[in-house]
Amino acid sequence: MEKISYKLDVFEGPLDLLLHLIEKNKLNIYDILISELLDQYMEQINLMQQLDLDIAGEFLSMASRLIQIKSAMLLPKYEEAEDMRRELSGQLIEYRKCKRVAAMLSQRISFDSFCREPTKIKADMKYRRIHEPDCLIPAYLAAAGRGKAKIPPSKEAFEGIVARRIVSVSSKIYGVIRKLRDGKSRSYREMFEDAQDKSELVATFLAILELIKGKRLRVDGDGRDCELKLIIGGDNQWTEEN
Amino acid sequence: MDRRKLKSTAEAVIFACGTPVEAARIAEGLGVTEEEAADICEELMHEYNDADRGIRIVRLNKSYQMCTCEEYAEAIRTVMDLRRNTPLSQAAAEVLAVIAYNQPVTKAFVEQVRGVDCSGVISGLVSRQLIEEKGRLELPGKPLVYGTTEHFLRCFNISSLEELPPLPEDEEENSANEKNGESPEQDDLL
Amino acid sequence: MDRRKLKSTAEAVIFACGTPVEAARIAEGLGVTEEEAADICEELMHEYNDADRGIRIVRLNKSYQMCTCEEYAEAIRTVMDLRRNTPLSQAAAEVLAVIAYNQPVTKAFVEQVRGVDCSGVISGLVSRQLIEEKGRLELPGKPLVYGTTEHFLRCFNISSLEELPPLPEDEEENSANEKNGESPEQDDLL
Repeated sequence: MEKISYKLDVFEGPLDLLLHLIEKNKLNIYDILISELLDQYMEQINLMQQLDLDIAGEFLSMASRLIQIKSAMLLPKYEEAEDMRRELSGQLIEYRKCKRVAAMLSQRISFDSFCREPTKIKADMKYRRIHEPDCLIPAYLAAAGRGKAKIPPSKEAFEGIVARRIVSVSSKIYGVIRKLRDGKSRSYREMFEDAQDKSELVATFLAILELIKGKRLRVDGDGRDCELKLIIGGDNQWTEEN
Repeated sequence: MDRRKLKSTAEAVIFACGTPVEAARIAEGLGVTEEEAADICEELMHEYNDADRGIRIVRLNKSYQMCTCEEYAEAIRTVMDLRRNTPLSQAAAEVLAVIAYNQPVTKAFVEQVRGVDCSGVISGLVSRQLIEEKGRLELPGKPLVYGTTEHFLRCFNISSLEELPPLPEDEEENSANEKNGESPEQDDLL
Repeated sequence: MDRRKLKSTAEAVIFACGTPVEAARIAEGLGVTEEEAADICEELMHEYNDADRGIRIVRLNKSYQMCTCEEYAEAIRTVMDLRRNTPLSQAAAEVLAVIAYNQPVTKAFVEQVRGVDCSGVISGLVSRQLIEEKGRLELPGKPLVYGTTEHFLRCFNISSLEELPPLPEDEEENSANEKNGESPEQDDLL
């Protein structure tokens, strides 16, 4: 048993194992008998399993590939299986070549020649080039230009973005309803009178549209001079929510 | 500067650099053209290698490097208290073979040939300075490609990749390939 | 081992070690007594030093080391350290220009103008002898101030700072600075 486990350890991967089986069984690498190879292969895999060896995923995926080829060969449309078989054969030939080259490299490569660390010589960093003084100007302007872009913007620059109030549409819906609660008509413009900024104006306008859409609000007249009136008897969803 | 002086300067430069140094850079130090520098280095190299010395000069691509002759490795290891370099593992030799003959190649290519994951072996070869990253492919995911180093050339005792021995010719294989009409794609792989 | 072989081994060992190596340790590698090793090293040393070569062997106490001859130091610097010959990078040119026109200035000022960290570039310019420290400001933290060197004048073909070409009067820029309220802070930095 010991001997076998040692042998299994030595395989570099499924291709290596297949090559070993092909050589051991004197199979023709150019015309592989898939079912025979599959049997042999599975035998080895089972052995590995019995020995509780950690079988790499690659070995299992090769097993399923062999099975796939074998079953494809049973189909009436045989060409596909033939292609798969040829592909495997090509890969094995390629890998065999790789092993031969590897053996040659191992034999020829030598780590017996030593070199040395670079000598530590104090660097002479003195600048040796001569320039026209004028070339300093574009460099200066480039530096200044870059700085302008990258210096953090002033606090004021952020205010437009960060300090803006966010006014929710729903809060304005509530506001509009409150103004019209008594059931009387009020002018459209009146709804916007206490708005402090653009954002509040927009929210108010959207709130009016929402109320019209929800059939809670009636618009009489046209243009800016129209009047708004709450439709009594509608459900109270807006007021409750807010 | 006379020839003798130039040669001594080149000798000093090659010695001091330690790592392989290009003829073009030596030329700058010598104040001569690259061709002249290469010529001087070649002469120096032959002088070194003809004498039965402990040090030799090797040419690696267009670079020159000074290193010890292999026969003194034992003495050097004893003095420097170095352990024997572990020889290449089977896996490392295979990966190196694929990379040497197909460079520049991606990890995926190497794994395709060997049928197994090669990440660990590749990083081992990189740290042994036998292979190095040679840029990225203009493909989705921009995969890294690997090639052999000048250190590899030196360990292999060749001056350039052209001197790699031809791939083992496989008679059997050729005839079979012709039959199968496979040979073009296959030969591209190795 | 014959004498020639022993000498070559000693040569390889001394070369590979790089640092000074004791005769006693060389003896271990050669498999000879310390006296014999020292004798071999002495002979090798004289062979090296008599010939007009780029490398020599020196003895330090009982150790031997291989090193280059002084006279080739310039050539070696040129080859090993090409940086000094490379032109200024854009970043270096910008920092140099800012310092030249505003000296003496602090690093903080340069960084304010360029909007990026300049530590590396400034120390590069110092080692290239284009700028130097010109004292410290009487401010919290006592920041260093930098100015250009005499070597800077030579590199830019002028004999004094007065000959620096005037910067184009840039109305736009000045007004822009005022608008952004930047100039006061900048002046404070100086």
